[in-house]
Amino acid sequence: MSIKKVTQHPTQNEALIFERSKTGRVGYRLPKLDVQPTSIDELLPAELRRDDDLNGVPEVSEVDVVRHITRISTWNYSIDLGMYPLGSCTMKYNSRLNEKVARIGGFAGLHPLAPEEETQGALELIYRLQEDLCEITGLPGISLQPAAGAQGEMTGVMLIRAFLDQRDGEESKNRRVMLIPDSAHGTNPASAAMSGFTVKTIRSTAEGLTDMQHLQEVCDEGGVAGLMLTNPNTVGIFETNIREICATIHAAGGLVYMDGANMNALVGVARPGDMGVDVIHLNLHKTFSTPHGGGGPGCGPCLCSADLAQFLPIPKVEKKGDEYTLNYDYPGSIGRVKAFHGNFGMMVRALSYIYTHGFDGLKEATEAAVLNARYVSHELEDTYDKPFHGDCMHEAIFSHKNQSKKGVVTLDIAKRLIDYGFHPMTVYFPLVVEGAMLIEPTESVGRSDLDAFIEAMRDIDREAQDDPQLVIDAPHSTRIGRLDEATAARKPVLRWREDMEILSKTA
Amino acid sequence: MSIKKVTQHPTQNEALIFERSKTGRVGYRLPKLDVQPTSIDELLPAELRRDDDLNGVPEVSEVDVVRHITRISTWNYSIDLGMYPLGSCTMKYNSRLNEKVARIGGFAGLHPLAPEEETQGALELIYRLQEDLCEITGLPGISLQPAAGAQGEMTGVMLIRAFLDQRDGEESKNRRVMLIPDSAHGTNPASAAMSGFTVKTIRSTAEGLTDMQHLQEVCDEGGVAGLMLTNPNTVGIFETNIREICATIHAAGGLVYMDGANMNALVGVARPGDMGVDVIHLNLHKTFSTPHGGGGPGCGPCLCSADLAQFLPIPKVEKKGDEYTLNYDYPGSIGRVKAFHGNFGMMVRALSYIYTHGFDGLKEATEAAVLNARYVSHELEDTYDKPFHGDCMHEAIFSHKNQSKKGVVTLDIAKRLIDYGFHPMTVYFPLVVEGAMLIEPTESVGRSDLDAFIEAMRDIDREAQDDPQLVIDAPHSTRIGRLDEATAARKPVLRWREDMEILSKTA
Amino acid sequence: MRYIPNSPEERDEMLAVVGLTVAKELFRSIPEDVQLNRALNITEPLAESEVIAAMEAMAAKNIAATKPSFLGAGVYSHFSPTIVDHLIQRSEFFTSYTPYQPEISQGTLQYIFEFQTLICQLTGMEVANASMYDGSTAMAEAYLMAQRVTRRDKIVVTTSVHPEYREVARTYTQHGAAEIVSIPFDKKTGRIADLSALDDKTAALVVQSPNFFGCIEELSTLADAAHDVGALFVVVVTEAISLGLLKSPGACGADIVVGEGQSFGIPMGFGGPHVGLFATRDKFVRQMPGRLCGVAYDKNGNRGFVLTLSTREQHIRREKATSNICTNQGLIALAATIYMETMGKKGLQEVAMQNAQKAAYAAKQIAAIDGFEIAFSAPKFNEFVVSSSKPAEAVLSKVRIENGIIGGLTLSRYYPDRPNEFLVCVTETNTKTEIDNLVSSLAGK
Amino acid sequence: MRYIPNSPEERDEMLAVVGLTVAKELFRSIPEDVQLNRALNITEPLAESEVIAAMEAMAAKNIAATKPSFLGAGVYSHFSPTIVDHLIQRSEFFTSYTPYQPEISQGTLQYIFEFQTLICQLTGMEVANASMYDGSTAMAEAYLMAQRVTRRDKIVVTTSVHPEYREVARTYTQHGAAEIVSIPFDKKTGRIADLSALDDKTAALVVQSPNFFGCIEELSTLADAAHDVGALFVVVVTEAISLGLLKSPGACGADIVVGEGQSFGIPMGFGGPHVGLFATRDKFVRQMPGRLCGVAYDKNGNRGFVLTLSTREQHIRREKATSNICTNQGLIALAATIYMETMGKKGLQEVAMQNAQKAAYAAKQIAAIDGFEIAFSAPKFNEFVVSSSKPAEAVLSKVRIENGIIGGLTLSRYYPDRPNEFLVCVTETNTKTEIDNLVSSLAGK
Ligand SMILES: Cc1ncc(COP(=O)(O)O)c(C=O)c1O
Ligand SMILES: Cc1ncc(COP(=O)(O)O)c(C=O)c1O
Repeated sequence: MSIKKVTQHPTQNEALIFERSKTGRVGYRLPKLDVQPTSIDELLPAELRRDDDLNGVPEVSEVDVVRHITRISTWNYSIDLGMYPLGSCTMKYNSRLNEKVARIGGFAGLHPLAPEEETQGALELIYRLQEDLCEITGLPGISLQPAAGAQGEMTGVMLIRAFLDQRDGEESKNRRVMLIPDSAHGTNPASAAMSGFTVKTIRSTAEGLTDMQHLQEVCDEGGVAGLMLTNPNTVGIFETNIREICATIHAAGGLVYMDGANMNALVGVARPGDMGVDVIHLNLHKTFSTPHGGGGPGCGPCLCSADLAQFLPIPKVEKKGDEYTLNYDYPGSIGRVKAFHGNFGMMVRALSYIYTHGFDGLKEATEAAVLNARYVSHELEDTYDKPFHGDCMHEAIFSHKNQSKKGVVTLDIAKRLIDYGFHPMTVYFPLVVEGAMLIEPTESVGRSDLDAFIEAMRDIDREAQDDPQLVIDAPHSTRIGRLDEATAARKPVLRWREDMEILSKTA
Repeated sequence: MSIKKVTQHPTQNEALIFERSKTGRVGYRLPKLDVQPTSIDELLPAELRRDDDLNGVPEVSEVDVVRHITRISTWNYSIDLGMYPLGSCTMKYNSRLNEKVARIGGFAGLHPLAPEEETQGALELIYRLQEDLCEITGLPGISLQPAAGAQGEMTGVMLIRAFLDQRDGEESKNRRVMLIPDSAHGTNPASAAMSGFTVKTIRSTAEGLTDMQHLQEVCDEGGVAGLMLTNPNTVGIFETNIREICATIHAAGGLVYMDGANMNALVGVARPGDMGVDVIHLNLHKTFSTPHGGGGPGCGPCLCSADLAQFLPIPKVEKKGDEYTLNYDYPGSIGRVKAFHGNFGMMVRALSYIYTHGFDGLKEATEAAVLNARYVSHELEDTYDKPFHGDCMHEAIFSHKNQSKKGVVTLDIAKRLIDYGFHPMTVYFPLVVEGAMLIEPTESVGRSDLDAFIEAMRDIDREAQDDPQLVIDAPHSTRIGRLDEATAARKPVLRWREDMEILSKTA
Repeated sequence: MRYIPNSPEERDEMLAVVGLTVAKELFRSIPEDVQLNRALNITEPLAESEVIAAMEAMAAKNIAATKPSFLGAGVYSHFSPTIVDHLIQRSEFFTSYTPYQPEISQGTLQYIFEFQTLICQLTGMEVANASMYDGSTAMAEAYLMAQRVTRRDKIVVTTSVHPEYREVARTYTQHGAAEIVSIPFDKKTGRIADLSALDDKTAALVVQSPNFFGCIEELSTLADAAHDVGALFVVVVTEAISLGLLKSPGACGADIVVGEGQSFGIPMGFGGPHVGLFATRDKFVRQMPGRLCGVAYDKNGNRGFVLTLSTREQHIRREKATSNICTNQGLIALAATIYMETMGKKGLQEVAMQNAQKAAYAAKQIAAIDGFEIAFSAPKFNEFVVSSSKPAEAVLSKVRIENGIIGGLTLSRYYPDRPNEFLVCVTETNTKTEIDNLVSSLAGK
Repeated sequence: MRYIPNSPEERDEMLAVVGLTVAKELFRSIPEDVQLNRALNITEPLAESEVIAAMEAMAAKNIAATKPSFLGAGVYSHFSPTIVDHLIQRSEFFTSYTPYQPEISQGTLQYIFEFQTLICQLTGMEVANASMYDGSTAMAEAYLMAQRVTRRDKIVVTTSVHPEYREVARTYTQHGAAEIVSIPFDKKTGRIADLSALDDKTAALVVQSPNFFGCIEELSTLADAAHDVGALFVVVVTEAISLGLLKSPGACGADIVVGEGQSFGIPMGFGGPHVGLFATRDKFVRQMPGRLCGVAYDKNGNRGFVLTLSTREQHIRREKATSNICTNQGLIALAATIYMETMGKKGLQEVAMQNAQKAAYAAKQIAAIDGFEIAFSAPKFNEFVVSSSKPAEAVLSKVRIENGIIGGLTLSRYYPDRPNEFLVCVTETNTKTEIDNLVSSLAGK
């Protein structure tokens, strides 16, 4: 059936709010001012006051806003609509229960600077979550302050720096090298750099593992402050030599930082603390299911060994008898990394997740997540090139090698998946695999949806072989086609202005 | 651009939950039973227990339910997506504030049979709403018990019956005729019949008004218990002769029932009580913005003159000093029409609506609603046949006369509107206009959306003239085409069964 | 007004387009003397925060909502999974109308179809409608339908059917031909005792099970008795959770099952909105009240759903319709659907079992207190009547005021001849601690 | 586990497909000796109702949340229209990822673009990013950016900038080349007094306005001073509502504006998640941290939005990126966007004015009490410091314990040399009654 297209569909053509604005519309009502007003000049001299009448700020009614936001929402894909197999992102179900409890008045309406004795419940919650995360990772020190994974990394790397500075004194300045595998996430080197380290890259083997020989060579070059290792690594494989890796780094005088973004493969099954890891960050917005929210917020707890705990950010939440307190008395602390107590709302959700699962549930989730990935890896291996043959953990990796001969590359496959009703996998990450497709189903997908995904991937391969242009031109079913990102970056338009083109270049 | 269709899109093909079910999936967890269990046979003899293991009831996880319901939700149009100009239905903005206050624990968690002294707030709310609605309609008696408009009608008609029975005693049985205009909503005659009346139909004039002469004639035939009149009537025109109409009926010994479904044209501007009306129902789910919810729930308060108040359903909510009480002591009452206190949650929302508007806001809303309809009526009169030339109030009526020559009828126009992103208007109602299109924009649409709607209607007319088949085959943009309703009614399949065809006849 | 998406200027422009200058002129077809020429005497418009404050102040006066409670009697406190209320708040559902345009209402239509199916499965019936206002009106409609089906007018109903349901049914039928005959229950067992009122004029035998006193009726026997005289057997269910454990009315021979679906995850909400259930046999479908959703196909053979068999309904049949119902309880039916689907087979079974177990435990504990006994001998589900040596009113007041527990419902509210009895309901939401507290309060400890 | 949409049987089947028999085998690449061979010592799985009960029990211990409060200091109590929280709960928003696939993320991208625009309009700047973690980290990033832009390393910051912000900035910069010089405020006016620290090594002058004491700085003068030495002028805004009334930092000459957007309808939430704002001049855009959303067109000329200029970011530039930030505060930016759009031009002006008016009223009343005075003479917005003749700690404790009011923040928490002072914040949510109660409590009445 060919569709008789209509161009003025309001939902498909919802403009920017600024373009909807009409002078004189209002969307709010405040209570009447109930105090004796002070004259405006007495309140504030004219030169301190705005004189632009908030030019450009929209004037719309409440209904306008509701329709505007609802309409544009329909242009998004979401976990609630289906499988969202972004590798490394752990797009699992965001429980409504967690959303509900995070909104309880006693949490949502609490000021962070209220007296400790009147915020005991919030401190207790933080404390309980700390305890549970320490047990889960096998590491005794913790700070929930970091707002996301990258900040957790920075915190962790700074702990290493503080430890080395204390241990080695002046000598420490000769240890400024942070080792990072070529497969690492970009935040790793960026965080290392923010903490004053230079980065040396460690190669991966053909099996997708850390190259032990290269690691040893680089360690032998000296100056090694530590290693930042993701485990399972970013190709989804567990670093079987993890104990040896840690031993090598420790022998070289460095410490081991583990990027815990992939903890969804391990919770309840193995603990970084038992592997010899010194520091780790978690992404509560991955493993512990707090919603990604279209980009954030997250929460990136940093956990560490007992030796490093004294350097954690202050204040620390501790329990003294029956009371929960904020302890600022850690003179060796690297300092605060975020105002107040971190992204507390995410902590409420994560604890609710842990309470709901218990140990059995957490382990079951890990098993289900790994099984789902293994299943995809197995079912697609005849169709797509699989760069590594080791057991994959929670994510499966493929490349476009079998399709690129026909001119169909990873990006095309990803876009064509959209037509099949799926969110694409992570593409072109990690960099070590050319045309990488990293598929992380998570535990929140059932077999029937997985099978549909597998079938779609096989169909796309068939299309790539038989009618490559169809795939290259995808997506065909979205409101908007592929966007010209190069021009967007060359001539950036980063805000609305009155003279902007509306809706389309030709309109 | 022609779309390369993909058939397995999960969101577009979401199956019935029964088809998704897999033995052993669970979506719930209850707390462990915390009391000493009684043996099952002691609890309940086997012959009283189910022995079908709830065969067929689905087994799914929470995630399955969330995805299932979210996916099918995307197949619905809604007020939040745009103009929903269903005539007679008053699809206005359903404020989120009202939703929020209706969910306050002290309302949502309250048992209706709890002691009066512990439910004072709920009774107060009912009382306050009663007072406001009486003031708005100019009628002093009220019951909020009816669950919807039709039940309000039945209640009102029964009040008339009770009044006549009391006034006329045995003679009352000679008054069993309820007069109803040919333009009336179907619930009017149905409700009259449920109260033991026979219906006589009153004709409308070419101006779309009650035919005064016919009314008089029928009254002269005798036996008239009353008249059920919608005002503004269902063609959207105010019955200018309302006082004369009431006088005629009163002179004939009958009472006047006003169907208040169209009160959105009158609130704050004119009051039925001031027009001579004896009884009225309101639809809180129209005029007072409680959500239609895909079919309900509603709330259909019945209001009446002082003479009729003694017959209202019991219990009545009254104020005695500072206390609110339930008064059952009305021996003449027609009785209860619904268990407990009616659809209380809708009352909370309606009062919140009134509080938010105040008098100024209510009047502003009425004016805006009427202006929007008048504007549509004016802007489309050159394109579509307008059967009546009087000022329209809150809704505009047209017929398909200008398009049907080309074979394009009202239903086609309605379906084609869907492609333009609008919900169709009410079609083929009222019956007095052939191919009626009844358009009620409500106050919740701004001029820009109205203009887009008007443009769409004009485009459709152009299409009807130039390419009628395009319109006849509409909609072209939905997941599913026009459905074969005749076969559906001839061979009704009203529930899922295991052997049902899945998703498509050919699948 | 923040809900109106037009500025005063835009409205002036639109007025000009239609040839007017001021808004008042819009109403010139309304005779001056019936126009309101003053402000309404209602509150000033309130800000959002003020509305919330006013509502919260009223809600706070409903102190019953904060107490442990053993009230049932047609409205039950059950836990509702969080997803229920979240999903029904998708505006695609709650801000849409009755699905008269199926192409853009398949979301609504599909859940109605699932609701109908689930109600059939649980009640053991063949066809269920898209909802009625509530259990009481569903029962009233069952009376009328039984009259239509049998062309008889005598309705035999037991006094152990919810008293408010019977009041509503009386209101609905008062101007028709129905003759309602009430039959008593057995004072010992709490069940129906005497069926001698059944005869060949009887349109329906109407019973509730579990009945108002919590007693489970012997439905199969009653069905036979009704069928023997050619009457329909109508079963009323006020506690839908019981369907997870009890033999279904359909399996016992019911011809019509009506009930209240509030137990399926719907807030008690001071009595509404709840959702009426109505199910029957295929052969009676054309006599049913209410909307029905059925399968339909488009011309490409795609399966969809439509409202169907609407020739029964008021908008087609007007005064000859099977009912006057139009707006029903759609969104509440959605909530109930999500509840049933989330609980699923296992959950519906387990929650029913927990209710029965907890009630049995409570009954045993209360029976062990001096001066209290359990009134009827029939098996029960989650409600039972307690007989006290003292007036129930006084007993419950004391428990409420001194111990902050709402211990149940005095039967005398509906049965003035039973002053010393009260109805206790125990659900999965009542913890053992709450039950034990009730017991010790009753024991005066 | 109810969140896992596979039954045990399905999982067994899948295991078989991949050639395994038990789940443990999935983990055979993990050496046995690092596998956990015991249960974790965490709570048993709880039912939904039990989780709610546990959370509510903890929340109930946060009694501060129930009291009238005059706390500000970077986190403000403002009313948030109901639609804000309802709309961000559409799962299309909260369950989606960073919009890396623009074709199915236009909803997210469009609101980011609107957010960026609104922040530009309010701050008076040319370009704003898609959000930072919070105000404190935004300020830290501004230090780093100023160093990059100017290739200088000295940061001059006043001690009237939020102390926690300065702590965070210190942490961020401790291992870089930055030299941070703190300059004092004038004890009389509360404003910056002495700019002698500015010199040709200075990368940035960093001030907060209204500053931590609520005093509004003379931004234009400060901008000139910074620019005179070739430094960037960085303005920190912790109370975003002030932008509705105060001359924008951009209009005063700021080069970078950072701040906290929590005031735009975000719950206080014990300090987070909130949303960091970051805006600057077009010419510096390639030195900015954080994500940026820009206009792009498809091949048919349809306008859409994409994340752009990502060569600044870690996923492309790795250790040379402008920041390590990846996950930001997207959903909170949406909430702030909805807030700003709902309030609109008029609402943002009115709410700002109400804050200023109420604070002025409160300050006047407090100043009239014996033993209390307002500490600084500079004009203020909605916060001010009160000097008491007694220790602030004791004064506030008394008010809190005896009158149930949280009267403000003791300055000694951050400024130990100011034991008798406290910071009072008054917003539109504080009613006159609350203010009057605070006043009479302070007066000891
Ligand atoms: C492996 C890895 N490390 C670190 C991060 C950074 O975490 P965040 O985005 O929370 O800052 C990510 C997130 O995408 C990741 O996948
Ligand atoms: C004119 C008119 N009267 C009565 C009704 C019946 O109201 P309800 O659907 O609430 O029963 C309607 C509703 O559609 C109507 O439009």
